[in-house]
Amino acid sequence: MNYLFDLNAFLPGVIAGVAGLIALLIDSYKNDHDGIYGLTVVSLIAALGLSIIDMFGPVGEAWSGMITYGGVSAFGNTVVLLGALFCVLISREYLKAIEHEFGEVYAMVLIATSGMLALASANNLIMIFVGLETMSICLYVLAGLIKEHKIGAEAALKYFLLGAFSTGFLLYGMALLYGATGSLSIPEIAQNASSNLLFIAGAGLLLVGFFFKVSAVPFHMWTPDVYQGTPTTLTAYMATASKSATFVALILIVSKMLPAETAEWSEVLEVIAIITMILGNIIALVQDNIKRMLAYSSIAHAGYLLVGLAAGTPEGYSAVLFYLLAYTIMNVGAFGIVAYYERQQGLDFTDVNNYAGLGFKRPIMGVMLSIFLFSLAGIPPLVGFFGKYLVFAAAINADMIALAVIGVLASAASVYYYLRPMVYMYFREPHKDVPFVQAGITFKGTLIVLTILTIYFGVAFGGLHDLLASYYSGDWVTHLTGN
Amino acid sequence: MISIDWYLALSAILFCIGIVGVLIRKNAIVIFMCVELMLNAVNLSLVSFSSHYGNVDGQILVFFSLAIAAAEAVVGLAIIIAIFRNNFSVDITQINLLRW
Amino acid sequence: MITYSFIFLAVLAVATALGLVISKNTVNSALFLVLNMVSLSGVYLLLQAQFLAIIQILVYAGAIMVLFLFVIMLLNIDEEESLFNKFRIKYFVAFLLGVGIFAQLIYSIGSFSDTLPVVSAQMAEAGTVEAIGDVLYTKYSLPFHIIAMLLTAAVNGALLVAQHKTKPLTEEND
Amino acid sequence: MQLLLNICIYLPLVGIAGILVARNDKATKWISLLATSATFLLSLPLLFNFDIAASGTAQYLTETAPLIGGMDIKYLIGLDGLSLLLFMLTTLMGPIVILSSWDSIKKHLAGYYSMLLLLQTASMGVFASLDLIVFYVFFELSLIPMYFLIGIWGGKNRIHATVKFFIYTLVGSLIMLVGLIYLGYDAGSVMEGVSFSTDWRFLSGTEYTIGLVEQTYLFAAFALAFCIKVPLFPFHTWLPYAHTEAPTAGSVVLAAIMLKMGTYGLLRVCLPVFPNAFAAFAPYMAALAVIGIIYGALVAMVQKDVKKLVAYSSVSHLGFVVLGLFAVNVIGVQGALIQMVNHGLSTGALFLIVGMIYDRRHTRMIEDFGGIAKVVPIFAVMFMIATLASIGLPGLNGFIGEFLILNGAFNSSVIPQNAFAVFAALGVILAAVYMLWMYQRVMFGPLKHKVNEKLQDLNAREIGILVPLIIFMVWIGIRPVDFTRYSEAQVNELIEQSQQKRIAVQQAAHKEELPGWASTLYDVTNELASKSQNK
Repeated sequence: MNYLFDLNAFLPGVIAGVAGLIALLIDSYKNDHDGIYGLTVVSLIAALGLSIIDMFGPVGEAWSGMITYGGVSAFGNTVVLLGALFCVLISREYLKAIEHEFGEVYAMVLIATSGMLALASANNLIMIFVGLETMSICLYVLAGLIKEHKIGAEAALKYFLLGAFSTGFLLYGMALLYGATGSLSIPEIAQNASSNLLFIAGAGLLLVGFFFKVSAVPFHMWTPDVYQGTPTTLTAYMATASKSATFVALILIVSKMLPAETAEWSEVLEVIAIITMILGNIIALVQDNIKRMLAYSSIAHAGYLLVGLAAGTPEGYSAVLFYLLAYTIMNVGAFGIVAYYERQQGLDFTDVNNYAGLGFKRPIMGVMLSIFLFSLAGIPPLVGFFGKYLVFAAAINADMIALAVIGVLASAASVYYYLRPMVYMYFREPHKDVPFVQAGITFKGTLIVLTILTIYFGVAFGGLHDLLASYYSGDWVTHLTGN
Repeated sequence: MISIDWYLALSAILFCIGIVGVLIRKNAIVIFMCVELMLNAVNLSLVSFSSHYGNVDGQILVFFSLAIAAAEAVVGLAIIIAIFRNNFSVDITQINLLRW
Repeated sequence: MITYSFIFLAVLAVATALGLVISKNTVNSALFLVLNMVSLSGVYLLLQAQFLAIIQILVYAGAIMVLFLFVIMLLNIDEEESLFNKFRIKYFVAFLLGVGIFAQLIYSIGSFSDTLPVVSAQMAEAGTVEAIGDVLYTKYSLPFHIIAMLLTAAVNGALLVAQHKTKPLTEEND
Repeated sequence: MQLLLNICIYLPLVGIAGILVARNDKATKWISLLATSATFLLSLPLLFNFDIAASGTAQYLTETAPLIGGMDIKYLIGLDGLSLLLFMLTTLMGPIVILSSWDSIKKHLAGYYSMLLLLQTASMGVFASLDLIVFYVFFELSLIPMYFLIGIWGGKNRIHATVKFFIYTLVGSLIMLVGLIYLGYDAGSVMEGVSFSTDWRFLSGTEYTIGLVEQTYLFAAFALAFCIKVPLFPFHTWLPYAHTEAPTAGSVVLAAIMLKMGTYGLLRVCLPVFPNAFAAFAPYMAALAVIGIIYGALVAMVQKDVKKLVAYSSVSHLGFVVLGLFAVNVIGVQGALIQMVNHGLSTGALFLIVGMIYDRRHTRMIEDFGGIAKVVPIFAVMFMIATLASIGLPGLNGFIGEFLILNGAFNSSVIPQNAFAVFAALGVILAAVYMLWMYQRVMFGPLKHKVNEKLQDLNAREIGILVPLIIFMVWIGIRPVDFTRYSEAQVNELIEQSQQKRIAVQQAAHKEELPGWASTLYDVTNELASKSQNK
């Protein structure tokens, strides 16, 4: 075992974790928020830079087969770190405004990020379990940050109870897989996989656990409540980084560990994808609270992501990866602007009625929110469109035309609720004169960068797509469809 | 000699009792304890598989699951205390501010 | 001998689990859970997993459950007026889910039985503290480190959530 | 020249950047006028340099390498006989719509003009793109500015109108997207070296054919999107709302350019790529078109609001275009092409005129006017010419288009009944009835309302807007060949190719292998194939 090599292979995660511990240490001796914030940003940028470099580097296993580095894992790490970095950048001002800026928050974000990185690089069920729980436990804390308000405490409790409940299923799934194959390492499980019931039940329970975490219907009940009760910028973190990490792990599991010979996994995913898309989009139609609306929209997006997974082709997997990046960029942006408006008015400002006339009052913010929402709705030439395009193209090429048609129709329905905030912002007169605070330079700058990325990847998607596709070329064998 | 199936069956029974408990009880602490029961049941499965194969990996997972259960308990009980401060109750049927 | 011990422990475990679910008094529930864990620890011993049997008692029964009891006492919620959820439909769903999952699990596990002995010969060494420690610090060192970090974070996070008052904010605003 | 085409398409975006930098209402107007006029002037060389002899092939091509590895999706733009005139129409309408809103828009000017400019770019992109994915991107992009134009600067029911417009068209085009992806993979399976292709030149060529059953599904997916956009009869319900609520410039762009995207799409994609399905569905589509013609005319007749009347007349006129396309012969398609331009000019002019009178009186009800011809003589003349052009009076542009279309429909081998053409001709008469009746009620008779006595006649700006349109109306009416020659070779080739493809697919298909419903389709196209072979 070569420690230097191992350390290097998981360096982004190590940086994030160590920075998190140092942040805790600083916080317990000195209430130095500037220092902690600076440390967080610097360490996330360093980790991000490293994982971007890894994306182009070699692929392999490290830490005695615990994790893989390079390729899909490196891309997953990049997406997670992008989400984390942008959320931290917009969090400071917002948390200060709602008077909940604690040093621990940054430490929690860093440690959760480290868990996510472990999850996205996992090559062993133990790493999946440990990474997932590190992430979840830190997120429970963040969900309960506004514990003085009923809404915050309730969000934390719901998230916690359902999360712990789903952990039970996940762990039982792992136990049964272990029983069926005698190993916890993903490649070894794939080798020893058989279609006996123990294996199928284990894989099924594992998938249920994952469906809980990515909030796929019918395991989505916690999502809207938790998203609403969590401070908005941290909701963005929860919705993007944690979902990306979980989905990358899900891709690793589905693509590497579940051979098509054992059961019709593709059909299971297809069914879940269909009900997730339909239900997520339909319930979102009636939401008046913009955070709940975004929560249901994130459920629907989980459905689109599952479409790519259900396609089960290399194309589908790379499409899901691209979609994760797209989703992260536009969702952090949308939540960021919701946070901006909320910051002005207080916590109950997330009702869509309050957005009346704001588009012209704060023109730049209004335009940016429109761009993010159009992108979420999948209107070209924004990044969301190409994410959806790739996912549905993968499904069509895998002969799942019905799935693609349902997905497309569901996303047509989604346009209605994405248009609603814009209808209020631009087409209605403002209720009352509300004084507006100027947003800080970091906050504004972050959102502008996100807007530019939304447009940039919508137009110049080719290089990234080719890189992602290259992860699945060569001797890559896909198990899911058995071809 | 009892076969390994019996250990697994015991584990399955405990797991299902845990599930039913989570679904029907309304005291958040009891629900949480039922979750712990579920985790314990899983641990039993893991240990019996581990013994069956003579392979230590399963026990390692149990070890991690214990550590995580401890971390979860700390955070979970803190959350329960926070909700009690707000509601003066840990009855989840009274926690209904947030609805779809 | 092993058979009788197993039957005794299994009956005890199931009975305490049921007790946990249907007991009206929260403290009793917690104590039932403690007893359940102790009986599982006995089962671990039957399976030659000595190390786990010990930390099951130390960590679970000794630490986690004490924390539970502490919180129950602190919040003074030992008695519940009505025990269960009012929603009848939920009972039905719970019952169906429970039976369904149970049947599925038993069915899956039933197919597993084979000629191997319950406890393989290697287990005599594999279950010791030494054997576990050996892999824990080599093969599994990465998750072990992460777990250590997580425990630190969890303690701090719990403080953050359970603190009664918010901490004073930094004064400087921009 | 390729560069010039790209500059034309993206110059309005530069204008938007200028507006954002200037942050000044007056500068905003001038910048947008400058941007659109420059676009128009720069597009003129494209017209003059167009090689008419070679109009069958796309010119001024810009072709990049595939954007995605292994997939033939590329930025491919150029102009050919089918798109040249519509592209020119778009650039011409640019400065006109900017000028038409010069005084009437008073709030949020920067946003308004940015949206108009964005719309300009999107429309030019739709007509110039030869890769279907790029086409789709521009097609969808055009929705966003129109959504805001109607929603922010529209009338009372604007929110309902704009959301309805957006969702209707989006649902159609999303279904088209599924078809498009399927088509791309199907083409990729034939093409060498790539797994996916949406290059129009390949798709429309004779070496690529699609089986009968797939053609039917794909045609349905594409035609639905385009028919909603046109809008063909049962899908037209969004149009009157959108037209009535939109600001003048919005209505003009909607009528003159955006509706053309639908008919253009039918011509560009459906005809050459799915020739069998196109021919097989032709009678049904023609029937819908004729129903649309009559229905639009009848509903227009009872309208009290001039703008709504013009909106319904659009439904009627676009029925003609669709009828011409589904005649699937050179005359019909040529007529449809020229009629697209005509409708853009005359209906655009009518919406401008309605906007001008609305600016003065803030009402568009017919009953609020009457006898104003004496008060505003120049206005009356302009209005008269536009009305007559819209009716299809010989000597003006409308006549040429309708004549060619009806001629094509009579001689069509795919539309069996001449009744279609007869009923369509009835639509021409009805058009004369409702338009002239409206004109008479607005302009002639006693001056009923005192307010109208003080109406201002058109000012120089307004005359300047209308005169170019009127010049073109007359020019097309007198010398249509100056315009139709641009597309002649291309249309000939297109019809020829699609016929060849139709026969090839027909011969390759085996009736026994088709599902039940498709075997009737087989019979129909078989009959058509033998007919066209005999000719």
